[in-house]
Amino acid sequence: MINSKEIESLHVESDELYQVLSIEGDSLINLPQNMDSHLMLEMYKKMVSCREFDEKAMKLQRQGRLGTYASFKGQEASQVGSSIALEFSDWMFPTYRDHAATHTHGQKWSTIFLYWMGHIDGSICPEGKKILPPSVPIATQLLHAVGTAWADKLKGEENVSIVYFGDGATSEGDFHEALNFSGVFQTPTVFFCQNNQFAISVPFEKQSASKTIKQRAHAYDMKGVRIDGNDIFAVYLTVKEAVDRARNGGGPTLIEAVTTRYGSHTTADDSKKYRNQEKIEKDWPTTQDPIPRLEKYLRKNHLLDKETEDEMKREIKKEIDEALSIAENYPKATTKQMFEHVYAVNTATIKKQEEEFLHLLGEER
Amino acid sequence: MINSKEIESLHVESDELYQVLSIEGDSLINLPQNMDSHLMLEMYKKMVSCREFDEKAMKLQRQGRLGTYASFKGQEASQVGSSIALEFSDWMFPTYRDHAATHTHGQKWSTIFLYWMGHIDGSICPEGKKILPPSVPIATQLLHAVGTAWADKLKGEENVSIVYFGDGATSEGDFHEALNFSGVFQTPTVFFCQNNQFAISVPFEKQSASKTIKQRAHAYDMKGVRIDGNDIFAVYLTVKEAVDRARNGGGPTLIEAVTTRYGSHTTADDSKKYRNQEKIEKDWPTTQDPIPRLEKYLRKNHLLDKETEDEMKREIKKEIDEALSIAENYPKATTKQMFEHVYAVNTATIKKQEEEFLHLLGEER
Amino acid sequence: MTQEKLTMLQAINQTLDQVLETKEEVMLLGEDIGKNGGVFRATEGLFEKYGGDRVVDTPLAESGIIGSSIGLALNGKIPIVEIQFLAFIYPGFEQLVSHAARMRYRTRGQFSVPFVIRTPYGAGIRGPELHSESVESFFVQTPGLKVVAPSTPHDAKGLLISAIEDPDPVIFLEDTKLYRAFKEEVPQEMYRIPIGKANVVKEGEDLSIIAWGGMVREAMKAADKLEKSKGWKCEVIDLRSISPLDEETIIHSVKKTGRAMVVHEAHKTGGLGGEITAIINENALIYLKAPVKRVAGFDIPVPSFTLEDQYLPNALRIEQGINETITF
Amino acid sequence: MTQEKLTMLQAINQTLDQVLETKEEVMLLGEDIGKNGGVFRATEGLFEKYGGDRVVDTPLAESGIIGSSIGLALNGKIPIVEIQFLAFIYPGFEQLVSHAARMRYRTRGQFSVPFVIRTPYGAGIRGPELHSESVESFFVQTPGLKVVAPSTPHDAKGLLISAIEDPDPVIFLEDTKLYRAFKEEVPQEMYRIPIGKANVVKEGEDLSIIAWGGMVREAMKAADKLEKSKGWKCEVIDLRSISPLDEETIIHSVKKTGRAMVVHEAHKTGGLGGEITAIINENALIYLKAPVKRVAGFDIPVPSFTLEDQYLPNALRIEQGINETITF
Ligand SMILES: Cc1ncc(C[n+]2csc(CCOP(=O)(O)OP(=O)(O)O)c2C)c(N)n1
Ligand SMILES: Cc1ncc(C[n+]2csc(CCOP(=O)(O)OP(=O)(O)O)c2C)c(N)n1
Ligand SMILES: [Mg+2]
Ligand SMILES: [Mg+2]
Repeated sequence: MINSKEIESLHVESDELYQVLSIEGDSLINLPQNMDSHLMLEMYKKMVSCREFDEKAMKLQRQGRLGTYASFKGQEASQVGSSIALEFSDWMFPTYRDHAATHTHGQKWSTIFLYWMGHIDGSICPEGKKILPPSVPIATQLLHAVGTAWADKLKGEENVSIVYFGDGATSEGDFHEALNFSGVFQTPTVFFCQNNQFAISVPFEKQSASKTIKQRAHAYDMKGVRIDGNDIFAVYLTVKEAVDRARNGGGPTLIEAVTTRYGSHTTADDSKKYRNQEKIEKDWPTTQDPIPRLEKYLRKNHLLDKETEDEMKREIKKEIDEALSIAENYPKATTKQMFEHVYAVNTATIKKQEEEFLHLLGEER
Repeated sequence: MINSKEIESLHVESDELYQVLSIEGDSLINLPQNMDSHLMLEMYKKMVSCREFDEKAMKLQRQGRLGTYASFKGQEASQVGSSIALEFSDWMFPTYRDHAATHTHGQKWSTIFLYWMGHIDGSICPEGKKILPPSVPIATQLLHAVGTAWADKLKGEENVSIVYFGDGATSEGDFHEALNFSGVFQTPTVFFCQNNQFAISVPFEKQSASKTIKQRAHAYDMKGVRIDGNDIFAVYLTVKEAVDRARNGGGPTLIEAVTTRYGSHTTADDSKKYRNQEKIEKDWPTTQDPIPRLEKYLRKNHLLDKETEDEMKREIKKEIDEALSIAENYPKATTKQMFEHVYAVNTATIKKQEEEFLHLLGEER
Repeated sequence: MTQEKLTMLQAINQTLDQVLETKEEVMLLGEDIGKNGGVFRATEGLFEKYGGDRVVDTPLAESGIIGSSIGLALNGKIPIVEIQFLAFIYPGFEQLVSHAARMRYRTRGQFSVPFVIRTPYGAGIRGPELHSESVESFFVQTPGLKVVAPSTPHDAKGLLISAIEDPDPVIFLEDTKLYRAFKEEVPQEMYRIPIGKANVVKEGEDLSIIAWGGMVREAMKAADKLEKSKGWKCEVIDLRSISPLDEETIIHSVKKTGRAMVVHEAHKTGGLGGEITAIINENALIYLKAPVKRVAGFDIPVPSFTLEDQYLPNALRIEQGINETITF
Repeated sequence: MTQEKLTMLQAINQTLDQVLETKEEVMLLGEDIGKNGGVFRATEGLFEKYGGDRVVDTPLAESGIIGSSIGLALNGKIPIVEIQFLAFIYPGFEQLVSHAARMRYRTRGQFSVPFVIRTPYGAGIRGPELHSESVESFFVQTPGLKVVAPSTPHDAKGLLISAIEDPDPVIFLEDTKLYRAFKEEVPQEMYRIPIGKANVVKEGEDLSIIAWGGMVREAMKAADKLEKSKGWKCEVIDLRSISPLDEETIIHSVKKTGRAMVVHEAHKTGGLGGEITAIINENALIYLKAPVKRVAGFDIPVPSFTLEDQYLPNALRIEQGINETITF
């Protein structure tokens, strides 16, 4: 357990961002025991791996080897830092932009590639894991995370449900209903909002008259925290605290992790149309990129040397190349498969449609 | 304009109820100029009239002369006090329980009778007024009041839109979306919540973990006020202030008027099943009934004598009897009318269905 | 077999009691279903018996109810949701259509949402606005959902048990005008009526009448009357399930009678009458001696209750339809 | 008449520009329609030209958008709403079905909601999950709404102007695969194509094919091919409006050809094919030489995009249907 007293005193009652790791790579607090070098290196490795995946995916998309893709570049600290605080059997409800979180929690890169290749197997998670497919309809997944957490509470199981969503999602009615239900039934849910300041083209100032998302927690007498989402220590410590509290019956938490969407909304979007993308690309590397920030810390504290890093990067590249190769060599989805799993046992009507269509295709060949 | 400084200091930053008129009928502040004896007597008359209507309606329902009916008994101060603060051309969006408000704003008792008699003409308001039919789907009407107010703002017209809703309504997604939209577009909307502490059988403690509804305003950086909804002075002054502010471009307000639903949810409901109805009926007359409270004030200040009151009550009885007679003698809705107004010009399909059915009924006779 | 005469409401109440008793995963959720026992009293006494963790009064938010029930179902619970009236399902429409119905498909069977949504529907009890809708076709058009609509207390029990045991989401439609309309022998035991199988409630050779829910009674009234007055023998099919539809029973019957009529409360245009007509057309066109007749709600909003009897298909309109079809 | 070759997107953009210019009550509302010009660029340049009070980037909340637009419409504005993709209309479903569609009826004509909801629909552009739905039948089943689905740039302009001028709420469905599929001459002037009238795009005697939106092109492909290969002449009817349906044109055509086929992307069961089949059955049964054929989306969720071409009705399936029907 973290010394939560110390953390709370830093961030709870203010609208300022809770920060632990400065841009220069210095820790602003005495780090708790559980944040050891092993964990920090793991954080680093995951972030680098996610960045590598993301950049690869962007490239593949340009080559026409993936469909539309939603980059999470810039949000690695938020996603890795939060998911690394989870236990194996915790539930995770991601959006289309949360692959750094799902991967850290156990989703395979090859499956994530399949997802963006438009393959029907792209939403399956490894056996035994509870990672749901990316939720496309905005904010709907918040309620699912209330339900799974509620069931765990009723069953006396100690799992936590974490749900990811964006700043835009906070405008939907489901955001409100989810937080309200969670408050009423005191479910062990962690509401993790990545405020990357844009919902496609709409800046947060246009989403709401309120200046923060954190302040919404008060409407449900829930704990709300606002943190620097580019600071993986702040993210980890905050989420760990929330997860521990939830697991111990202390109820839900709303976390607002303020971060930056480095690129366009998706590859189908062009952020130059609505924001000063040049300025972002110029400032971001030195002020917001979460990876060099942690790297500086690790170097200053002699936890990372050139050799380890090179080796790490080689490994990562290999892993992602292999994942891509698995995905690209994955059997094409068949027409037959298209008809599967509508129901546990498909209806006669579906079976008939399947048969007729397969027959027609057979004739065609 | 009210001296809003004084009022604000009393109620804005606290979760306590803003009260002006004590249970004993004494004013706790120096009443502003515009609250003259004329207005107070009007308030009294309206409340008495509304009570008379409500009790009559309950009786008629028992006799089978009305369908299911939703009593507003106990909420007269909230409804009359708020609507009396409006201008003629302000928009009003009521629920099924807000007839004291709609009547005060100009709706005819005879039409309200027709509504509960299940007549298709029961939702029409007097020419030139902007009183919408009671909204049945909970919380949906909040957004309409955002839209009408927004249009007025865009057109440079000085109307305000007031919307009525209950404590239960605050759990719906539409509550959230409406307050958020109103905050973003700074619409001249007054969100008037009658927290009568129950949504059918569900007490507010089960609706939300939050202790007040007022505190939700902060989530939208909106002004929120919590008032004694049985105190017609507090209601009037608060709403007047909100309405004036809205009209002058100061944006929306969320008002939580804490009051009591004296009876069951509707005549189809039996509140004894889920709350201590006996206790409510015992305590309410002396502690919560808004009418004797104002009556005491008027008497103490020699604004009401027995004679005026008797005359007033006779008039009211007569008015309501006449309204009932109008409603009961109102022409029955015809089959032909049933087909009207689906579209501005009905489709060929509807016309055909109408013709065929009228033909069949003709044969039948 | 112990039998008892029960109304449909009592049969539903008994069923819920028995599944709460025998399946610990079952939870009831809804507005006012706790102490109040539901606005129609379908859950009467269950809160007292099973407590607030299993019979849950939720906040007033249908997306919240359906959405959190999806989560509960993902995690081993069997939520039985009561939506107070069918039209109030709309706030939860996205959760139902974009999630509950698709969870199994999008995860290739890895996750599923085995829950039941019970909701009163239909006109005829002098309800206020929006308390009388029959929008079942929305759910029938949605792959991944099943839709059931019993017409008797006995069927309600057997179908509700099947719905609860079904591994997929089921919408269970309860016609309000049947709730207390009549009593019938209902076995005390738990029994199942299969989802997807229609019930021929009256055999006949001259015309097949297809209906469900409260419209089955209207169809029977008209059929009985015309049998007496004109000697026409109508076959009356109670679909019981409207998704999946029992095409086999429908087609078999129409091939025999050569004439068909669909009766439903929902608005005619876009209602299920069209679907059933098309099924007949596709499979038994050459047997048809007359056009398939649709007797349905008009293409207008369900009007305020002084006019609802005019809106509702009734025996008179059905008789006329039979007459028209048989004498075509 | 000045003409210009435009894509459907350009035609819509031009129309919106012109109505903003000529009708001061018109407002556009939606997610990302401002600076960004909409995710498909239908509103490109309009924010810059007319400003943020008339081309409004709303918060991300569809009930909020539709609900507040109802209020705007009540109070003299003509909101033209863009819902980013059809499936994202669900959060606003209650506002649409329980309010927009019923306002005129419940107030006996005193209040009404003259607005237009534009939304992309349909599969075929490799979109992510839930970006490819065709759930038009939900709206057709709802009295009080009108539903329009153009198949060409020219029709899009004429129908959109009619929709905007219509005193009732209109759902304007834009097939994503047509947006940039081809260009066609579109008059610069404002012109109207009446809502509720179908367009016979190809005359023929052997079979009537009824379609709308992108399926009109598939139907034409198949019809042209079989005309060449087998000499069969199909009549192709582009419905343009799917609510109200132009029964007259459909019936007239089927009486002539004696055969009919409906092609739609929506799932077969509960889709409009059933309704249209029933209309034909009711009015032209004795003319039918073969069952009305439905070529439709399967009764499965629209699958991930590597399979969407398999899901979509295409010329091959239509040809087979024509063959089956003509040789019945
Ligand atoms: C209900 C719904 N409405 C609209 C959309 C279209 N849409 C997809 S992503 C998006 C913006 C989401 O913004 P945010 O919640 O901030 O998440 P981010 O993309 O920034 O991670 C929108 C409007 C959708 N997917 N679902
Ligand atoms: C969307 C929707 N869900 C459920 C209902 C059924 N219903 C009618 S009134 C009511 C309770 C409303 O409580 P509240 O908002 O506190 O208003 P009150 O009746 O106390 O005035 C419910 C659940 C409804 N009308 N609409
Ligand atoms: Mg964002
Ligand atoms: Mg209440």
